[in-house]
Amino acid sequence: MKFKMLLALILLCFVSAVSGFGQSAEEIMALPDSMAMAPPAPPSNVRGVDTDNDHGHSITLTWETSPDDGAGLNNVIGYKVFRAESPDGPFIERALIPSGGTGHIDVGAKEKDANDYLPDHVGFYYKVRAITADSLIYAESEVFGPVQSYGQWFNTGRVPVLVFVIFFLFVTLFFIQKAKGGANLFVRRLAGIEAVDEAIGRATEMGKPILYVLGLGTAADIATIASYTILGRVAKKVAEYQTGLIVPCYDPIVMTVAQETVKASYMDAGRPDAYYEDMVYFVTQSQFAYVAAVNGTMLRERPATNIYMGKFYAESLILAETGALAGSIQISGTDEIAQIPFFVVACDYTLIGEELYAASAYLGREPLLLGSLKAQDYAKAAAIIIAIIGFITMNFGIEAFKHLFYVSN
Amino acid sequence: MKRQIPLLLVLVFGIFMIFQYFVPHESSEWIYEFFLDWIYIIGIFALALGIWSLIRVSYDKIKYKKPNWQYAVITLAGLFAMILFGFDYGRHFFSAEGLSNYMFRAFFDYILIPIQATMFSLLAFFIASAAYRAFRARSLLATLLLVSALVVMLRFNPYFGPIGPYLEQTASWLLNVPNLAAKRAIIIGIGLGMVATALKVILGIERAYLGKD
Amino acid sequence: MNIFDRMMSLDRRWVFLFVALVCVITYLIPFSIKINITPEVKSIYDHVESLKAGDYILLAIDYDPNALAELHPMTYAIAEQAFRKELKVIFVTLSQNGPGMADQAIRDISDSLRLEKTYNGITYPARQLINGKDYVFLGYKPYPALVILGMGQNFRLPFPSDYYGTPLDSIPMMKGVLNYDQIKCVIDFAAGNVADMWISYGQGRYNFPLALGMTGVMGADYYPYLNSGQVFGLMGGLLGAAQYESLADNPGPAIDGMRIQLYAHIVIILFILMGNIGFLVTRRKKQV
Amino acid sequence: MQEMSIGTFLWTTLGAFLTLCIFSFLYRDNPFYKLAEHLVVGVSAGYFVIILWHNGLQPNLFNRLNDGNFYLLWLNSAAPWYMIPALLGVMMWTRFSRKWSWISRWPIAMYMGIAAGVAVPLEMKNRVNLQIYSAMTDIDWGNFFGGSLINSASGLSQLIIFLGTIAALFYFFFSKEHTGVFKGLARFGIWILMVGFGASFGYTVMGRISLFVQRIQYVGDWTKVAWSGISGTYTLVWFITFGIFALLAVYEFIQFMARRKKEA
Repeated sequence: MKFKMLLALILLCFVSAVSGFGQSAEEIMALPDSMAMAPPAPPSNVRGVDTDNDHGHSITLTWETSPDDGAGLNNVIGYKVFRAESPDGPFIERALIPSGGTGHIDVGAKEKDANDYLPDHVGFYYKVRAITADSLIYAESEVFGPVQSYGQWFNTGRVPVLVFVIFFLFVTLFFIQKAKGGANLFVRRLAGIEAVDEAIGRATEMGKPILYVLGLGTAADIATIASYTILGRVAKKVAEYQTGLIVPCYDPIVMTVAQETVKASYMDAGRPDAYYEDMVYFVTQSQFAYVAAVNGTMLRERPATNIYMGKFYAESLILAETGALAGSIQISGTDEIAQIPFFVVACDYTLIGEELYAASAYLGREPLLLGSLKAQDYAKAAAIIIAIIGFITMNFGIEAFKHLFYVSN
Repeated sequence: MKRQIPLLLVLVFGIFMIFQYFVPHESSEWIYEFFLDWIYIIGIFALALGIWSLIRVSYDKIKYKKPNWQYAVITLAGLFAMILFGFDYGRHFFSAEGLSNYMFRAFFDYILIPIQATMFSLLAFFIASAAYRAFRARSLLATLLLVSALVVMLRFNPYFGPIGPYLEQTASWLLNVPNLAAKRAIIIGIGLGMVATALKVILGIERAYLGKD
Repeated sequence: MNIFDRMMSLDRRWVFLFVALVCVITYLIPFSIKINITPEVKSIYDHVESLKAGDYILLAIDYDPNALAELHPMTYAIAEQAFRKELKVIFVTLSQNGPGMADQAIRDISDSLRLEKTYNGITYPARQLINGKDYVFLGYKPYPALVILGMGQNFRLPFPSDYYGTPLDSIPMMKGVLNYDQIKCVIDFAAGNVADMWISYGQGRYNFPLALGMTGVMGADYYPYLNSGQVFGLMGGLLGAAQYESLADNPGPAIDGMRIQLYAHIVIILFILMGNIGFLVTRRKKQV
Repeated sequence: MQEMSIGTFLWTTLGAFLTLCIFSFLYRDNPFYKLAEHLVVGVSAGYFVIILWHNGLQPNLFNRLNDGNFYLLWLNSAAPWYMIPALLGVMMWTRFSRKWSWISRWPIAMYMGIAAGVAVPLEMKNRVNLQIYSAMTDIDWGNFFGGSLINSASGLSQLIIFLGTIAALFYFFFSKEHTGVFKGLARFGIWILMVGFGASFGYTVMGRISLFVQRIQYVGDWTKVAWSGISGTYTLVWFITFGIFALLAVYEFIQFMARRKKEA
């Protein structure tokens, strides 16, 4: 509706502009030659097909520009696309393309009651009009049609993604099988992760609690899922050493899951009696109110160690600096790239990016988790090899290899 | 029963959603949107658990006169006041008119906004103290970090005379070249780590979140 | 504890205090600072400066309140300079919330012109801006690409009348002004992809001198157009705006903002240097 | 200066006061910070309850199950299948009971399954496929040195981006000890990472400073209004506010002296 009104408005403006010229002969005299113009040649070869790899309700149009677009009379400023349900009309305007354009994807709504609903499996007719600055002077192409839209059951544009996912799944399963078979999978040491153990020991010596912050992610964020596993390991050690644990939460589901995780760890450590639910508590779902509360906790409880794992945004530095002020050892890990520099600067140890995802396998040393870590490494090797081959072929002028990895949408 | 059914649910829903991504058809989209709505609605129901936790922790503080218990009263007062205003003192439970309640808006504008904006602005100080504390030329790596940050911070400083423009160019080079390379490598690594973790969840290898018993 | 140890382990509250003091003081006491001028900003200033009284320029206010802090100072500085030089200015906006921005700018600048002021040593008399004689504001139309193309044919096609409803034909300063051919340069203040359209449909098709003022984040992406000569000047963010204010000798909010930033940065850098001097000296002592 | 009603002025006074309360945290933890902190936690939690009720549950659930008469007669409604998520939501509440709390794992498991399933192809595409694709650059050999070493668009810079990306990826290998050639590559990788982090840190400083400047403005504007009214309407309010801060200063000074004595 709005769209139509806008069009009407523009049309009105154009018409009134032209009629306005009648008032003053001088103005018309002053007009450049191109204004008293001949109509341009029409665009040609209009074609339409169903748009590929989509949910339907869309038709892709192509045409060849008018010879007077950018050459010849040089008076075409754009193209209007019209659609009708029969070759004789009535045609409704669907789009306005600036000059030089040779195509348009006519996307309609999929809801029946929407204004621009474009039904599937219905034949449509299209024509394209070359417009000039003067709305009365234009040229229309021949009508093309009928053409129908429909939805696809497989998005071929996403094949590279599917190949990557299947390759990755295969490698993961392979290494998990290998790990189950008892193969010894080597993994180098990571300072940030080994610090977790030290930090828990230190907390025990000092008789102070450990503060574990899961970040601002929801339970659906993969970084938060990785963080649960680390929390599980930390909680188990904490239960063994009988140190305190404080877990303030930002998201209620994350709180629920964290409670389950910590409780399970205390049971694993054989100390279910030491677990109480309010170790893991909800604060509020507002970023800086949450930060205010965690900051206060840091300065009042003076935890020996602060662990930040998960998704963090602007608050990363506020938390880490307050923690440093409170004299705590700080270990952090996030996949939020913009925040990694702040953690690197302000914390004692930082797990950079994917090290966060590797940490759970490290801490547990469970063969299954180590197996998937191996898979991650092999996928990385594959990525490096592909990038290098692609880079070399590109610089020898071969674009085909790179195009194999093109994801269309 | 207590663990098998959840693991099965994770597997089924996970596999389904992976394949859903490759099916553009309308019906697949419909299911996708419906599921996202589920997640959203489950999340809202869970907020009750969160609020209950907040109330219980505050109430315990008051009851057992733990340190700073007086402040827990303020938390509870703020919580209940806001809920009361938001329902327009009970007059508008099922219409959004409560959102335009005078007190609700005033609390939002003059309590929430100033405090949150101020918390955010503490970063101006913390970024300074973090830089002072941590940017020391302890090792080669620390020096690289320090020098790169200094150059970028000096990029618009007018007191360097003729080398000023070079400083600015170097800063933009640092931002556009090494910074881009670092980010790209981290993004690829994180991507693989995320996919690996998600697959572990779907395959039931990573199950810490389900608890025990 | 000697002085170097002290330099290394200062209580961070001193850092906080100094940052706060410097910010508050530089905020409260206005003084001008020297700003490094880059050639891409200077060329805009020089271009405007080289025009004669009565020449026409077109200012496109293509931003909304989100980008106001960065782009308003540019608009103010350039429009003030243009009006002081008695150029005739055509304002247009291709951003939906642009009319409010342009309207505010025009009102503020007319107020400022009522005073006699001295810029770069030249004293300009007070003057009263007259709508239709000194400037015209065309208003807003959707479809920026088509509006830009249409204005290349004739301003009257997309804008038969100006923002206030006066037909363009009855506006004195628009007499004989048909399209970009009569305009000495176009300066686009953009916070979105409208800049691309000015480059490809405007400059690309009608070949007029085009300069851009953009937000800091976008600025970097447009340097290739500068190298290729498609735009003759480029201002990015608060820094670009401050450069222009400094060139025009008309300190305003951009220089104010830069002043605070600059001194806060200097304080932080001094603290970093102090920490490092302390660190290096104490380490050397230990080694001895 | 715009005119302010006395009501707005009082509210703004509260806002300015709370702003200063939060800033007092920079000195140290104190009753004023605690006040603001606990207040904002409660108010924001309440705010989310209301927002999620009115803007979440209402449109996404209640209105869909509403058949026009009464909210519970959902069978005639437009989307009766929305009872499923409602039921799952209620299952979350079994956590209030010790005995039945295991039921809450079902909705959680679905939640995680959906989240993980969505993430696998999406993250693969956005972070892996697209990034590898754009890493395969065609180097601008004609402009290799680009006039200067610090030209971001030169071929050399493009080459450094590519090599830097590869080297930084090498740094992240977990299953190989950093030795030999590998050590060299990983070493170059961590240099790139550190230079990148430094640049990114330095770049952010500017934006953070302006956040503080905005707060100065907020308090500054309030002070101007208060000052202009000092001889008029707002005298009392102004003096009360001033008095509070004077008392705070005195209190802090006494505390400070007391601590000094103790330490001595």
